[in-house]
Amino acid sequence: MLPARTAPLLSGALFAAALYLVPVPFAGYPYVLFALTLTLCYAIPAMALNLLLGYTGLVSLGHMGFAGVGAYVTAVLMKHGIASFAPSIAAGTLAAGFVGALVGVPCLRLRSHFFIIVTLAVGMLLFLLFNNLDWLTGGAAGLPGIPRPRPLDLGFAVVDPRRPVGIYLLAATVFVLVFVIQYALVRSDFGRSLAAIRQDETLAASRGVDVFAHKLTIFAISAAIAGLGGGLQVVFLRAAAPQSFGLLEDINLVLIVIVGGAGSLFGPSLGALLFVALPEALRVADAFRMVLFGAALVALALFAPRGLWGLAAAAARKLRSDESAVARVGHS
Amino acid sequence: MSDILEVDSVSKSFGGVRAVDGASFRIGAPGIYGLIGPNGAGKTTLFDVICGRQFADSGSVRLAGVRIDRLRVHQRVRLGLARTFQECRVLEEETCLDNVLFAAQDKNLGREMIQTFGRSEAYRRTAMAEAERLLDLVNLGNLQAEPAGNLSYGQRRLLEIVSSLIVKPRLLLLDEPASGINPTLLNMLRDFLLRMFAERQIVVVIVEHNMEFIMSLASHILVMHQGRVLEEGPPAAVQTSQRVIDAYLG
Amino acid sequence: MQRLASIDHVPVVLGEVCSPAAAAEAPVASDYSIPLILTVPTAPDLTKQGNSFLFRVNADTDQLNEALAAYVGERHLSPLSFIAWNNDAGRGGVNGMKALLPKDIAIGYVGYFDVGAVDFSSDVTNIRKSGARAVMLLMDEEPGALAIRQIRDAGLDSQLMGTLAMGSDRFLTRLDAKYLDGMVQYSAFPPSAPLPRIQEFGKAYRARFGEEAHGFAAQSYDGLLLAVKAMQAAGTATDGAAIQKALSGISFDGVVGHIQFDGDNQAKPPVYITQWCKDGTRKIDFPANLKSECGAG
Amino acid sequence: MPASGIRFAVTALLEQIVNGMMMGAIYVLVALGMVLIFGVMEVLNFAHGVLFMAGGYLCDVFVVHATGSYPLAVVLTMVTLAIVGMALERTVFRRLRVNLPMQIVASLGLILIAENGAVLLFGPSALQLSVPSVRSLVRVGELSFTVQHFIIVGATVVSIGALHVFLHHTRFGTALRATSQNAEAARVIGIDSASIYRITFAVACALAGLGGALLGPLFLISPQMGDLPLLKGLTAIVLGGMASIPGAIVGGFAIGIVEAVSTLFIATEYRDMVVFTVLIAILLMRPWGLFSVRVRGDA
Repeated sequence: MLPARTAPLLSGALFAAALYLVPVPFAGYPYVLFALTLTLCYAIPAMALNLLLGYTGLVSLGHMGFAGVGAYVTAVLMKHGIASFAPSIAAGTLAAGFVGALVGVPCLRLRSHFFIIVTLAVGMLLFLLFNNLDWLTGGAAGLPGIPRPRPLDLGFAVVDPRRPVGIYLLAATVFVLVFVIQYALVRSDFGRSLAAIRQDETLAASRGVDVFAHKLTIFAISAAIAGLGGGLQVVFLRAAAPQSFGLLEDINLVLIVIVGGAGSLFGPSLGALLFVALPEALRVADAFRMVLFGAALVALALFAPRGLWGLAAAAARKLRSDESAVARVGHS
Repeated sequence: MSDILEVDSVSKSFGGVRAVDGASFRIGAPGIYGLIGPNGAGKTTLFDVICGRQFADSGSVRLAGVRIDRLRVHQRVRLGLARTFQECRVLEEETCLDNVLFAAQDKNLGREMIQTFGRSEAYRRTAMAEAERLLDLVNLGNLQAEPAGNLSYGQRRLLEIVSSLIVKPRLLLLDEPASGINPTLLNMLRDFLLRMFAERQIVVVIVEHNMEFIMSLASHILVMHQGRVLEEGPPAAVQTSQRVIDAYLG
Repeated sequence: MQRLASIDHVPVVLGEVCSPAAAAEAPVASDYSIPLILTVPTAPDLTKQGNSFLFRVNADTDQLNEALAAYVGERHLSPLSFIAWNNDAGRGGVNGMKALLPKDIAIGYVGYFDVGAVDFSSDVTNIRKSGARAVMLLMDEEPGALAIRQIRDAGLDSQLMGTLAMGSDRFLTRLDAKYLDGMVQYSAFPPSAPLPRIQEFGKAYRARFGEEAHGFAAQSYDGLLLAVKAMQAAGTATDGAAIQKALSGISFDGVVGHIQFDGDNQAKPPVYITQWCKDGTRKIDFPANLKSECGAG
Repeated sequence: MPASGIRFAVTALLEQIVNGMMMGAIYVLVALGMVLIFGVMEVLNFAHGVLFMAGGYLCDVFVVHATGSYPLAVVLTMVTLAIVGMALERTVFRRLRVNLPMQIVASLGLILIAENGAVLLFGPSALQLSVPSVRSLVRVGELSFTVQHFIIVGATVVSIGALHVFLHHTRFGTALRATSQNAEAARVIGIDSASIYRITFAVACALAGLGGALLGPLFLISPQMGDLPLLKGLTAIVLGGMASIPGAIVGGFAIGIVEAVSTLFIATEYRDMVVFTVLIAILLMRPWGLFSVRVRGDA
């Protein structure tokens, strides 16, 4: 077996390579690329929320609000030609992170139930700002006419984000970057402190973890990454609308993370694929299908708290343990 | 050299109940100290005030001369204070080894972030040897890779004590370590504590009801009654003190 | 829209209902050079993005408001208050109306509410406080009926002014006539107006759907015929660019009136004002040549 | 401010206080249900909004198709929802008592089922239920309100009284309060916590149903009618201190009145922002809510 450290790196590299090869077979199907790019855009805030929900035990029900901050900062900067794509989305990410820290300072001292409800309130507040500040965000009508980034000449190829393949590759690159950040944060001393906070906050403090500082840091990082996802989504859809950062999207994001598998690296991406690509392909999610979907959620909450990825991982573990059991029998 | 631990007229009340009422004592020399007293004497509240789980209404607590009664828990820990919990807390999902290594990890946020991208595993390698040695001492060596959640209650308590010792604290506070432990493990715990004390020469304060265990272990006993320190001295003297007997027999 | 354009390869798309979605779909239409004909959304700036593949048959809020602004001016209904949707249709309508009003008309209280809101009590209180002589309701039937009922239940008797949807018989099913007495609204299609093209479509619509025809249906019907005529004129059912050229030059007499696109591909269909009578029928108030008694609006 | 200006301001203030009391009463009915469930079972029921909505639809069905009498329909609605509540508790929430994230997922699942179920059964557009008490008006000087406004406030005050009597003067109520303070201790002295949880859910859902049945006729009965009351109810119980019933009552009325009166000073579309800003401001000062005592161990 490969030494423990390189196994995840190898599977990560394979996953990234697969992502980049996707346009080859689907170049001719812009609609499939559209659905996959949208999935990538949703996977980024999902990974951001996973850092909180899955790894630190913080349930934030207003997280798409931060994606909205990143989205609108990016959109306003690019639409009025103040800055090109890279500086705009960087500003959007930092702005979202700053708002995250601003919200975190007062709210992270609250007990868990209060914290959840306050994040819901913060999400509503941010949505109401997007929906009502007409002069800045275009209000309920949204902000149309956001330009796509200029083509990038990589020497061996030109990536033109104005074409479906180009914007897909841009989204894939940002996705891989965020995936690496998620991996680095989680598989580190910092990640171990977060896991300790999730399992037993009092114990973590008595081991010397400054619980508040750690929570604030991961909350700000998570908000920033959500902002990055929001900025990417707005540039991809070429328009920003408050509805994509409202309560329904907040709930959708929580479901993507929990159903996909909170507390795992690939869970959020699987969840995004299920929640975004699938309905997009099925197009109209009519009422009857949503009822079945709701029932599936209740069942999942009762019987598979670790989410689908948790189920898959458990099944894999069981498989391995069966194999090893068989192997041992063979030797004894 | 100033006292290692100095508690100066600490008071704490919940609503009308004065749990701790002007308790004071000083610990200058390394040793194993017992903190005993009848139920409701304020032992646990005083213990929580020293550890930081509760803030005192008045009075002060100093660790090696530094005032700690207003600091948050993690700040006191970084000054060399370590504690275990009456309800015995371990990271159930982590393996025993990871429990101990996590305790040894440098929790400074800045250095953690640097390690996130530096990926250096230096501290884990250096702490590994000591962690495995301590685990062997309490017969948990073979359970290194076992998640702490699968351990028995007694084993968890030993794991908790090992985890709090790995960071080489100056002051170790044990909250009723003997409760719920069968005699054989109790002896192993006593020997382990005596051995650790011999190696490290630190101050260990044990809040305990199990008289036989505490009297055989502690070199100095503090008796609390109605929120105040009633009597202190070597075990023999304290056992014969009339005031202590009256306090217990009421 | 992405799906229609890239997978189904449709030649023409008959428009979106709400403006933000239309705004998002317009760039996709011009990317794939497929004409997008709008027949319902009223946000003025939709046709001002210089998108040659976006056409609009229905009048935008500015055109609709011109008639009502004249009505308010003649009767000096000042101060004038608004309750409007907090979206582009609502805000566009209010701003459009303000621009068209004579200078001596004061603007009283303006209240915006989010789509789906149902409690107008605070708007009613503020309107009463501002002493408004007239209240313009920029929303569709469902909130409109609620707002009117709450205004009249709270004892406010200001003149009410509504939008397209509040002029149809369907609106009567939500409110009994006593609430509607005296209310005026602009309309693109007064169903019982004595005009042959309106009567014909009205009869055919009632035969087919068993209820009274309304403006949205008429405009969409014209939009469809327009697309067909353009495709015939361009002699192609696949080449979007050719159809677009035919559409921009088209001149067509539809059910809602004469349709011809200006530089921004915006048509100028005729606009009417109808007024509810006590007995639940309507009469036409504008244009003057069609002024009628109750029962012919 | 001219004399007439002052008179206008006073009548406007009075009108908004009455409107505020009415909406506040609705928030209290929702908050009471949630604080009962949370106090006794440590379950945060995000699906309470759709139970409120179900109250509206059931009342419409009972009035239009069954009895034709509004008061009887309200009672039938409450009974039906009490049964639904017990079923929900048994199948879903009892197993999730400790697991907060899964409570949320289950609640969101129930929201999807209920809201889309309503669309399937009753169609997407809202229903309008006309009942006598909404048609008849009460004139108070220059102002006039529907009788329903006062029925809502009255019904809520009666419910609060009934709940108080039930909790403090009946054996069952005392057992319920004991369970909320310490479930294990209650179980040790022979209280059957399973039946306590069932009754708690039944009472909570009946209250939510009452809220829906009262507000439905005044405004509209639609699949989303429960969403805002849920958010405001959540805010009320947080203001009140999570497990404090008096806190939820005062919190609910306070939000209703503050929200209504605030529209005299700022634009109405910012009304909802007022409530959430007030919530966050208060939690900064008292992170454990207005009413609940500082719990031991809250260093």
